[in-house]
Amino acid sequence: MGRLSVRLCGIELDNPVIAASGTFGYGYEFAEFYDINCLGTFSFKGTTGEARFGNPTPRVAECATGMLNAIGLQNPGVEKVVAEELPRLKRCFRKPVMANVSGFSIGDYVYTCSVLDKEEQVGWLEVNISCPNVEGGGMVFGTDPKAASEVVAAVKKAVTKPVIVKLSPNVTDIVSIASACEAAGADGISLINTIPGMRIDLKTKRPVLANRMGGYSGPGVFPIAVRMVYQVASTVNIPVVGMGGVSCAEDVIEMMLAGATAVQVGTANLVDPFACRNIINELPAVMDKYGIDRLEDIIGGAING
Amino acid sequence: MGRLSVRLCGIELDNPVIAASGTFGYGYEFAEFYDINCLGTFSFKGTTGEARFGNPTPRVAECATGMLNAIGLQNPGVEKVVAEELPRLKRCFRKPVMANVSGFSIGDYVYTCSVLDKEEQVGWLEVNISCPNVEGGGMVFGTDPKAASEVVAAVKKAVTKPVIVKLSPNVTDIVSIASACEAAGADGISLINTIPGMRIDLKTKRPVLANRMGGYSGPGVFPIAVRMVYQVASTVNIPVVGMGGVSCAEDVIEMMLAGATAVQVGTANLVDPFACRNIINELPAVMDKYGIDRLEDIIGGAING
Amino acid sequence: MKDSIFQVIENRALTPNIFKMRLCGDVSEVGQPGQFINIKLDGCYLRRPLSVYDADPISVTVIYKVVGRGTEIMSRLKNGTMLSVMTGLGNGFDIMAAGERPLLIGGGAGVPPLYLLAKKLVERCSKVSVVLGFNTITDVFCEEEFKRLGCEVTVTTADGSYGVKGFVTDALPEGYTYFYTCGPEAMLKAVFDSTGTSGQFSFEERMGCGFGACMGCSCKTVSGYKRICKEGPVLKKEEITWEG
Amino acid sequence: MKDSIFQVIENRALTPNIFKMRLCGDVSEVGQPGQFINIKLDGCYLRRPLSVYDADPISVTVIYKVVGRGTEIMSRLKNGTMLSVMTGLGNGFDIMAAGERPLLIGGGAGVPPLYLLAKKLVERCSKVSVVLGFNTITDVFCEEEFKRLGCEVTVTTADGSYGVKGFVTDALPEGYTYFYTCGPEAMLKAVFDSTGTSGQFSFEERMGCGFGACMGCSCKTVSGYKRICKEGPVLKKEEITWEG
Ligand SMILES: Cc1cc2nc3c(=O)[nH]c(=O)nc-3n(C[C@H](O)[C@H](O)[C@H](O)COP(=O)(O)OP(=O)(O)OC[C@H]3O[C@@H](n4cnc5c(N)ncnc54)[C@H](O)[C@@H]3O)c2cc1C
Ligand SMILES: Cc1cc2nc3c(=O)[nH]c(=O)nc-3n(C[C@H](O)[C@H](O)[C@H](O)COP(=O)(O)OP(=O)(O)OC[C@H]3O[C@@H](n4cnc5c(N)ncnc54)[C@H](O)[C@@H]3O)c2cc1C
Ligand SMILES: Cc1cc2nc3c(=O)[nH]c(=O)nc-3n(C[C@H](O)[C@H](O)[C@H](O)COP(=O)(O)O)c2cc1C
Ligand SMILES: Cc1cc2nc3c(=O)[nH]c(=O)nc-3n(C[C@H](O)[C@H](O)[C@H](O)COP(=O)(O)O)c2cc1C
Ligand code: FES
Ligand code: FES
Repeated sequence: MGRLSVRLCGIELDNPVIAASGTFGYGYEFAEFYDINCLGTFSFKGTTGEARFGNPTPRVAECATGMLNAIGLQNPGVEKVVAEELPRLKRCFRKPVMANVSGFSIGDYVYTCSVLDKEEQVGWLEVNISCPNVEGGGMVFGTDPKAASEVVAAVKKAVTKPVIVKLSPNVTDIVSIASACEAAGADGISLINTIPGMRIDLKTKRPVLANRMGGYSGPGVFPIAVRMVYQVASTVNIPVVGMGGVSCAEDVIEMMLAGATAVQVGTANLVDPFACRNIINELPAVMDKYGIDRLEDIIGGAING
Repeated sequence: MGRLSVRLCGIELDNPVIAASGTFGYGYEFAEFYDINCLGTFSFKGTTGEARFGNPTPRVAECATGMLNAIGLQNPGVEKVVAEELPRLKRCFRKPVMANVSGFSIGDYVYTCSVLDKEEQVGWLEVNISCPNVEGGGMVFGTDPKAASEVVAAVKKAVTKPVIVKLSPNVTDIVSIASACEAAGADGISLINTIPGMRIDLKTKRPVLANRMGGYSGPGVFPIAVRMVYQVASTVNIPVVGMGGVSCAEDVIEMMLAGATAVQVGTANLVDPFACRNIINELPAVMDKYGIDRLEDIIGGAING
Repeated sequence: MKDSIFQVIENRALTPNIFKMRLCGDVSEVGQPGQFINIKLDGCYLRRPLSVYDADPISVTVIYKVVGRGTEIMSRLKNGTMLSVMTGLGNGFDIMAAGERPLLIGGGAGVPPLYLLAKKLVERCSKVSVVLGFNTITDVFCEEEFKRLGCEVTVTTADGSYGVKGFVTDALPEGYTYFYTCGPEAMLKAVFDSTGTSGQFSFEERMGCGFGACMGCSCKTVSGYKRICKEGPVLKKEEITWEG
Repeated sequence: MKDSIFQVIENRALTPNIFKMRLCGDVSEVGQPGQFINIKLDGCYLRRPLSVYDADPISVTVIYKVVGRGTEIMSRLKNGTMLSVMTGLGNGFDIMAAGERPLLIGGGAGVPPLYLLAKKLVERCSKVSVVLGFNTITDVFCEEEFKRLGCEVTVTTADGSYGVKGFVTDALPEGYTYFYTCGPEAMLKAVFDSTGTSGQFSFEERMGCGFGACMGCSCKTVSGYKRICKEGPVLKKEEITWEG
C-alpha cells in the first residue's frame, strides 16, 4: 500500500480522493481533460429507478464561496445507466466506481440498488437519503432516524456490495441519524450532502432558482462539514466518507483528521475540472509539510487523544 | 418616515441595520470609531443572570469566508450590565437598544428579561434560545418547539416590552420552531444564530478551538440565512429580523426581500468596525440602482407574488 | 475543451456598458462560431460564460455587457491580467445549413457570436444579411464591423433613435434561405414566430460548470433534455419547445 | 484606534522565514511600544495582528514569522500594495516601571515589540540588557539593531550554534531592576519562574476583532478576565495566573 492509499469497506483506494456525485457526471466529460484513473474513485450522478428530467431552470445560483443547485436528480434511469453509461465509462475508468442511488420510496431504493449491485464495475452503493419520502408524506428520509434505518435495512437485504449511506446535513442531530444507519447495517456513512439555501435576484426581486431553494455546496460549507464528520466519526464504528467544500490537499487532510476514511470533492470540479487531479498531486508535499507519513494513520487523528 | 426607516414591533428605526449581539460589545468600543447613533439600533452582548467567564481560549478560528466562535457567553451578569454598561452606553447612544438575553433555565430567562425590561434604554428583548437547557438535560431550547414555546410564554408573562426570539439554525425544521414561538406570544423572530462548525489545525492535529466546536458566522452562512428567513417569514405573521453573513447594502436588501423587517450585521463588524455605518451610507445608492423607493415596501417582496 | 491561462491584451468600452476584451493564449480549441469560453475571475466563485466574438491564431475576443458583479469586475481588468479560461465549449452554429442567403439576427448582448459566424458565412454565401436590434442609439455597437465584412446590415432601435424604429422582427429582410439568431429570450421567441425558414438559435442559461458535468443548464427540446453548455448553446428551430 | 490605508514600502526577508515590512500611512495612533496593529489581507477573512517593531512620523514597521496562510500571503506583498490596517491597538508596555537597569527578554517571533521598547528605555535608563533566544543560528535576527541602540545583548540558541547554548533563562544577567518579555508561552512561563523582580509579559491569543468587541481573546488574570487585545497584550507579572 502506498502513502496515500486507504481502505474503504474492504476495497483499497490508491488515494482517498473521490469525485462527488452530481459533479462528475458519469465520468467521461472529465476523461476529456485527464486520465481519471488517477482518482481514488468517483461517485456517479444520483441514479433513480425511472428517468428524471429534474427541475426547471435556473437550476444554479452563485454564492460568495460556493453555489446553490436544484438540479432535481436529472438522470436517465438505472436501466439506461447500466445499458449505456457504464459501458461508456468502462472505456475510460478501470477502477470500481461508487454508484450513487436516490429514491422516493423504499421500494425505489431497493430496486435501483439491486440492479446496480449486479454490475461488476460498481464497488460501493452510495445511498443518498436526502430525497423526500413520498410514502412518508414528503418528509425527507434522511431527517428521521426511523425512516433512514428502514431504507438501509431494506437495501442491505437486497445487495451484496458495501452500502454507504449519504446523509443530509439539514438535521438537528446528525449523530442520531448516523447511528440509526449503522444499527440498520450500513457499511459506511458519507456526508455532507448540500445544505438548503436561497439566493434572491435584486433585479427581478425573485429567488434566483426556479425551484426557489437549492442545495448549498462549496468552500462556504466546509466548517459545517468538518464538524459533522467529526461528530459522526466520533460515534460510529464504520468508515466515514467526508465531503463538503473540499478544494485543496489541506482540506483533505483536515477532513481525515476529523475522521474521514476517504474524502469526496464536489463543487470544486465544476469550477476547475482538474481539481481532483491537482489535489492528489499536491497531497505528498502537503503531507511532508505536516509530518504525515501515511494518510491512513491520520484518520480521526483530531478525535480525543 | 424616511426612505430607509422601518417599524419593528411598534418602534421606528431610522434604518433597518442593527449590529448583532456579541459582535458589538455594549457599544462603546465602536463609539470610539464613529457616532453609533447612525445605526437602526444594536443588540448588546448576550447577557445572563449571573456573570459568566466563558470558554477557554482559543475561542475563535478563521474560515474561508467567516469565522468560528466559542466565546461561551462571557458577560458581567445582568446586574452589572444595568449598573455599569447601560449608564456608560447612555453617554454615546440615545436610541432604544436591543437587549440580548441568554439563560440555562426558564427561571434564568425570566429573571434576566424582567430586570432588563425595566430599563428605559431597552427597546426590545432579544431572547437567544440557542443555549443548552440545563433542566431539560442539556438539549438546546431552540431545537425543540415545546421547550422554545415554554421559554417564550414564561418571558412574555414577565415583561412589557416586545420579545424577539432568536432562533438557532441547527434544526431540521426551522418553521416549526418559529411557529411555536409565535403561538407562545413572541412579538418577533430573529435568525440566524451561528451554525455549529469545526476547524482542525494541521500542525497540532487538534481542533483549533479549545471547545472543539464553535459557531460559524460570516458571508459563508448567508445563503442558509436567506433561506431560513424566507421560510419563516413566509409562515409567521410577526416581524422577522434577518441576519447571517450580511456584509453590504445588497445583502441587506436581499434579506429584506426574503422577508426581514430589519437586518442584523454581526461578524462584518469584527473585520471592519465601520461595516454598519458603511452599509447604511451605501443603502440609498443601491436602492436607486434596483429601483427601490422605500425599504419598507420590499419586505418579503420575494415571497410568492 | 481546454483550460489554460490567457492574458488580457485589450479591454475597452464600445458603449457605456458594452466592453470588448481580447485575450491572448492557447486558442487551439477555439473552433466553431457560436461556441463559448468560460472565464474564472478573482472574486467570483463560478466562471462567466461568454461567446467567442472573434478569434485569430494567437487570441480570442469577446464582447460583453456589464450586468452584474462578474462583468463589472471584468470591465476593470487591466492589460496583462492573467485569467484561467476554458475554451472550446458548446456545439456552435452549423454553417453548412446556411444556403445562399443566410440572415443573422442579433439583439443587444446577443450580437457578439454572430460576428465570427458572419466572417465564415461571407466566404461561402452570395449574400449575408444582418439585423441588429438595440434599445437606443447609445447602445449600438458592431454595425461597422459587420459592414466591413460585406454584410447587408440593418439596425433597429426600440425608441427609433437610430436606424429602423422597432424590434428586429420589424426589419427582417425578404428572401433569406436560413437564419441564425442570438439575443434575449423574448426576442428569440418573436424571431421564432416571425421567420419563414428554418434556423438556429443560441440560448443562454445559468451554468454551474459549462462543460457538461453538473446538469445545471438542461433545457427541454422535442428530442429530450439537452445541456445548453454541451449539446447547446445552439439549438435548431425544429428542436425547440418553449416550455422551459 | 484608527483604521486606515497603509502602503507597503519595504518587505524583505531577514532570515529564511522572518520578514520585515514597513508600512507608510497615518501613524497618529501608533503610540506605546508593545501595542500592535491588525492587518487585513486579500484572501484572509480575519485580520492578522502584529506588534509594532518600530515607528517614525510617516511609517510603522513590523517583523513577522511566516507560519501559515496569512503570513505567507504577507511575505509575497510587493512594494506599493495598499492594505487596510488598524493601529493603536492594545495597552502596550508601561515604561515608567523600568527602573535604572531594565532587562528585555525576547524569544523568536516575540522579539519585535522589544525593539521600540528598547529605543524608549535607552533614553531614560542607565543600562538596558537584552536577551534574545532562538532555535538555531539561521533564525537569529535583530541582534545588531539592539546593539546599535546601546543595549547589552546576549543571544541564546537552543542548539548552541550561536551565542550561549540553551534557553533565554540560561542567560539572564544579574542586577536588573525590572523586566519585559515577549515570546512563546513556554518561554514566558520559564521567565516567570526564573526572574527575581517584577516585570511585564506580552501575550498572544487568537483574535476575532483585535479591538475589544468580540471577547475572543479573553484571558484569566488575578483581577478577573482581561481582553488580550484591549487590556493586554501586556500583563504585569502580578496579574498573571497560568490557568488559561
Ligand atoms: C453560452 C453563453 C454565452 C454568452 N455570451 C455572452 C456574450 O457574448 N456577451 C455577453 O454580454 N453576455 C453573454 N452571456 C451572458 C453572460 O454570461 C452573463 O451576462 C454574465 O455571466 C453575467 O455575469 P455577472 O456576474 O455580471 O452577473 P450576475 O447576475 O452578478 O451573475 C450571477 C450569476 O448568474 C450568472 N448569469 C447572470 N446572467 C446570466 C446570463 N444571461 N446567462 C448565463 N448566466 C448568467 C452568472 O454567470 C453568475 O453565475 C452568455 C451566456 C451564455 C450562457
Ligand atoms: C498582539 C499580537 C502581536 C503579535 N505580534 C507578532 C509579531 O510581531 N511578529 C510575529 O511574527 N507574530 C506576531 N503575532 C502572531 C501573529 O499574529 C500570527 O503568527 C499570525 O496571525 C499567523 O497568521 P497566519 O495566517 O500565517 O497563520 P494561520 O495559522 O494560518 O492563521 C489562522 C488564524 O489563526 C490566527 N493565529 C495563528 N497563530 C497565531 C498567534 N500566534 N497569535 C494570534 N493569532 C494567531 C491567525 O491570526 C488567523 O486568524 C502576534 C500576535 C498577537 C496576538
Ligand atoms: C450540481 C450538483 C449536483 C449534485 N447531485 C447530487 C446527486 O445526484 N446525488 C448526491 O448524493 N449528491 C449530489 N450532490 C451533492 C454532492 O455530491 C456533495 O455532497 C455536496 O455538493 C457537498 O460537497 P462539495 O461542497 O464538495 O460540492 C450534488 C452537488 C452539486 C453541486
Ligand atoms: C463573536 C461572536 C459572539 C456572538 N455572541 C452572541 C451572543 O452573545 N448572543 C447571540 O444571540 N448571538 C451571538 N452571536 C451570533 C450573532 O449575533 C449572529 O447571530 C451570527 O453571528 C450571524 O450573523 P453574522 O454572520 O452577521 O455574524 C455571536 C456571534 C459572534 C461572531
Ligand atoms: S453548466 Fe454544467 S452541465 Fe451545463
Ligand atoms: S479579539 Fe475581539 S475582544 Fe479581543
